[in-house]
Amino acid sequence: MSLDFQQKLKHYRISESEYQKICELLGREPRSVEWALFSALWSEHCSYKSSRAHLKKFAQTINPTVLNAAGENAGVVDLGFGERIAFKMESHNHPSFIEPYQGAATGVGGILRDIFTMGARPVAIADYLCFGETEAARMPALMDGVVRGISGYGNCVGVPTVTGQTNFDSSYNQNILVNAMAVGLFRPNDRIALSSAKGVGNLVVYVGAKTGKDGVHGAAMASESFDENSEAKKPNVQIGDPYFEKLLIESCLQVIQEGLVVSIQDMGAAGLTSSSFEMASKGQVGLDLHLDQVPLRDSSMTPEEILLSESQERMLLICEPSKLEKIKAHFSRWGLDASPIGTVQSERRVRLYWKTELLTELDPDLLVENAPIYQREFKAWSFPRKKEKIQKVKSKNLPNHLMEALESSDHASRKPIYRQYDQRVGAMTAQGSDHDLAILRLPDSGRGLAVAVGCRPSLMKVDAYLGALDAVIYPSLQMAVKGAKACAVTDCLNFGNPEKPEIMSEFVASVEAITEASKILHAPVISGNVSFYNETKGVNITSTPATGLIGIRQDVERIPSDLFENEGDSVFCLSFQAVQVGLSEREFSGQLNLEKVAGFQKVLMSLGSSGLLKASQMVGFGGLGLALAKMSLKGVGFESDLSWSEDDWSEDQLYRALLVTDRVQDFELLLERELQAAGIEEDCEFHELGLTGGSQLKLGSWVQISVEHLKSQHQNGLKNYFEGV
Amino acid sequence: MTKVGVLRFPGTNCDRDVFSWVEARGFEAEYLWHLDLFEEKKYDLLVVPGGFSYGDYLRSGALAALSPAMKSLRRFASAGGPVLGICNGFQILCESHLLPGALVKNEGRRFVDDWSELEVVNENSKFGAQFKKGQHLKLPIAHGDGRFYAPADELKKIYDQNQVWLRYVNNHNGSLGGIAGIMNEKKNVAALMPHPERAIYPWMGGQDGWGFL
Amino acid sequence: MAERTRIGVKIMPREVILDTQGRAIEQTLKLNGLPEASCRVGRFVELDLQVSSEKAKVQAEEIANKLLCNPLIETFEIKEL
Amino acid sequence: MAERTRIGVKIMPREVILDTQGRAIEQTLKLNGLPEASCRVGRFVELDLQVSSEKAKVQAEEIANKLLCNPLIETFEIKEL
Ligand SMILES: Nc1ncnc2c1ncn2[C@@H]1O[C@H](COP(=O)(O)OP(=O)(O)O)[C@@H](O)[C@H]1O
Ligand SMILES: [Mg+2]
Repeated sequence: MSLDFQQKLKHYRISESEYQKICELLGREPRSVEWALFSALWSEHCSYKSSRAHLKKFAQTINPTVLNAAGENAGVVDLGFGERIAFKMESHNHPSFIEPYQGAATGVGGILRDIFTMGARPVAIADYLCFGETEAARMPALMDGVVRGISGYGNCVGVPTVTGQTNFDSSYNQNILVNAMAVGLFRPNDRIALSSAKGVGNLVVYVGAKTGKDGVHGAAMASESFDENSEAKKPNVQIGDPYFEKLLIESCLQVIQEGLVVSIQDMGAAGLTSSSFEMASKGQVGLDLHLDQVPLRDSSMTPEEILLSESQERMLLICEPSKLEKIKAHFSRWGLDASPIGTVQSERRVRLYWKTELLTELDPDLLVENAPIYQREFKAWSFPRKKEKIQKVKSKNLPNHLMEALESSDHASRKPIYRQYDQRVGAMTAQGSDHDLAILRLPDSGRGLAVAVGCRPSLMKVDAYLGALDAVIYPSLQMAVKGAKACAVTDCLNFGNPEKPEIMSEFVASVEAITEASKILHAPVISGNVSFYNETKGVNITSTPATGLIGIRQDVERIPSDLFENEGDSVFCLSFQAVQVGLSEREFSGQLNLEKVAGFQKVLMSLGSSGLLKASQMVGFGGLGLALAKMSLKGVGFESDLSWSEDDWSEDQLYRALLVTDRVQDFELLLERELQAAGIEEDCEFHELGLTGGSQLKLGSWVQISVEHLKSQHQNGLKNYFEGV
Repeated sequence: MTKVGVLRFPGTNCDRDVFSWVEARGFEAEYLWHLDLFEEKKYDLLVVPGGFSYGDYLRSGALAALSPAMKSLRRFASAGGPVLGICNGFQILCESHLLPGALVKNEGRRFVDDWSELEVVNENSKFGAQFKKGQHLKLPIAHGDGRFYAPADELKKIYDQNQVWLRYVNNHNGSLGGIAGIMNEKKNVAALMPHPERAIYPWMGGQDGWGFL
Repeated sequence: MAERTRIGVKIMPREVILDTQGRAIEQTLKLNGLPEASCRVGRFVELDLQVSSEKAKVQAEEIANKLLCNPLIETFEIKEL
Repeated sequence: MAERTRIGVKIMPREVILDTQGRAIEQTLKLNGLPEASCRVGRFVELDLQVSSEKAKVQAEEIANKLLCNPLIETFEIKEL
């Protein structure tokens, strides 16, 4: 084969075997823009070619509350009372590493479009971030840029960022993770819009920002590992305009809710190419598209560039010709143009025209349905796999351990981050990021909508299967202690190079684990996203299957606090004994019995909604002592005279809840009854730890630290990183 | 029934929240679109809500200040009609010269979202009339350009004429005198950076905002 | 042929106003061995007007006065590019 | 006497990059019957450096590269004032 040819394959990131397959499908060699079309739609990013075979497992979790999951931009879950939620999470890892501000901003913009394109009004954003060690090269600038990007976009577009998670680990030093979740609400009479093109003779209409050269080849780039040349890929940076997005949200929701559109799809990765071919393929129709009628920012653009541009804030919709004028009027009221660029055809072909020339004519299924599926090599999971310690804090002496932990990047206050996010626009926020659990008040039923993200990378390092179970279970328990029930799950599977069997094995294990956990909790996986090739110079990230959960609480009254509120309340610890992980000799043992975990969740849920709890918290890694320290941060201290060892206060267990009450008898009665009902009395341990009060944290003879001291330590850990130029 | 006009610019994002608040207070609410002049006599009160009008490009509020609806609002205000500006609305009213001074980037150069404690410096009979001088209130703030500035002579006038409405107890953004809200000379136009509409029910974390309308 | 003039409008914060961005840059410069440097950050707007040079300056002046510059806190300068 | 040089750094969005501010300003010009202009918005940084003109330009170049300008999306020009 000629050098030219090899270069062409490389340029379009098409493998030789894929090239063979293309020739077979077409019955000839690809020509002109077809190269670009296959490159984009067969990229990992668009085709899910390494993961599709496994993601089918999620379908097992689906139950009747899910309205339409398969193939749409996001799944929709029915919460009753006419209230339905669309939500999804997506990664923008590579763009954020190249240009953190714009990368993170356009990540938020993209995931919002997935939600409002369905007709749901976006009501919340959550961000799941993994940074490298704070001292790693470029890291402070990346952290700062990412947070400002999310803040800049989310705040302006008027959707509150209500929760998130921020991790720090050396495995992300050269490949940070920026995942954003958007949650959209359909109120009782709202319509759900779909994305399949329908109705021969209907118009294909382009709305939103003009097309520029931004992000050409972005989808293919996102499907590659990083190397030294990534710096050279700079011109791919896409610029987001949250102001334009806001105009799009309002105008799109208007035309959808007035029933003016047949279907609608955002232009995301691979821009016009993927939206048009996917709409045609799903609707089993053809499209005639006139590329010369696409509104351009730069008149020198070639058809190929127009097809691949990832300019932000653009949508494609299908409408009946008679509705066009009305649609145009709506958009123009918001200062936006709506331009017809094609028509729906009965013959299942997408024909791309440039002026009068027919550039290509393809069956959309060739690109969409016939994209390659790879069975990457993997091994069935057997565990336990690794023996890694979860904690990074080195000090053995308990007071030092606490102080060190509180200002460490793992535990220091995230307020310098979330203080930059508008958490209350929309006036639905009952609890935002300054709470353990975000809760919005649904305007029609008055119920609480809980939003949480999950996945603890430190646990993923110990065992990928367990870590992925935990990615669903832990947030569901965080909901439970506040009286909310997890209802549905989305995921964003961030992994390294799938061509490496170790990575693929962790991926497969994670998908299975998320499936199992979702089934047992009756919280279906309704949408998701895969980000492979998070590998830089041969180093893979810790596999990170981030999750997003929504849950329901019957009301937004008497939600247990996160912190000690009053003097003299009793503090209890309820621990689920099955698995122990972490510090000291115990390290990692046992398996999770999922039935019993589900029982544990039920018990916590009844306690959390009983009105008996003043405060509650799931104990994270770092031990009980640290969790109690965190609960004192409002100013009310705690005292325990248990004769526990230092290890007892600092060792880790997987699932433990701190429960605070001033009605001890009622509480104990309820607890006993619930444990029995769930059949897990034998699996839980229950301790009364002590009483709240005073201005100090006192743990036996080991610790006596003023709460003020704990507070300043906790507040300052990350502060400096978010004050730069 | 009291009729309240809620201005809407492209990029305004607290319009719906304010609208719900107005209705919850038992008033009639109506949106006023930035491109349209309106008949100001039809309204008893106008609110310019928060958000990022015109993306807050150039300077916060600068582009909105030039929109047609603001011409009608100006007529309404000069006839003594009560106008309340919130957050971006405050910026727009300053850029329109209906209020003195300007709002520039926060001292920390970051957007700040938090709860803030405020002190009532001078009472206002049109908005939150029940709040007494010296009273403390708790309201959410969420802004990037909230640092109040006015040249020395203008600032003196603002104080001399009792135009300072609210003050931050902890001046988080570097505003001159910690100013969080001001009024015009006639006291019929008033604006504040914090968001009363986000603190009107106990479940929101506080309800001090309820009485601002 | 249509005339075309490019005008640059430089808008700087007034001296009395604390220029937070400028100050932050100064601090960074200080950390990098330039303790004496001082810095102010403003805006630069390029206008492309389809009129003669003479008219363009008048128009740009109008745009700057009405929109680009807030005289309370900023000053501006106009220049043909 | 200490030397002193004033340098201006003009930072503009790259041509191919969407200038979101410029787009919004153009719309307002149109709506308000102001002269129609196409518009790009950048930043202008004035540096006051305590060195000779020659050295100042080198320093400013470095400051612009490292701190003021994001080369992915912006270009800059340096000029003595
Ligand atoms: N990136 C982020 N964006 C928004 N909120 C965040 C982010 N990271 C953390 N938070 C908020 O900070 C709170 C505390 O963070 P978390 O990691 O759960 O620490 P802790 O173990 O102390 O509870 C979370 O409940 C969340 O709401
Ligand atoms: Mg937490």
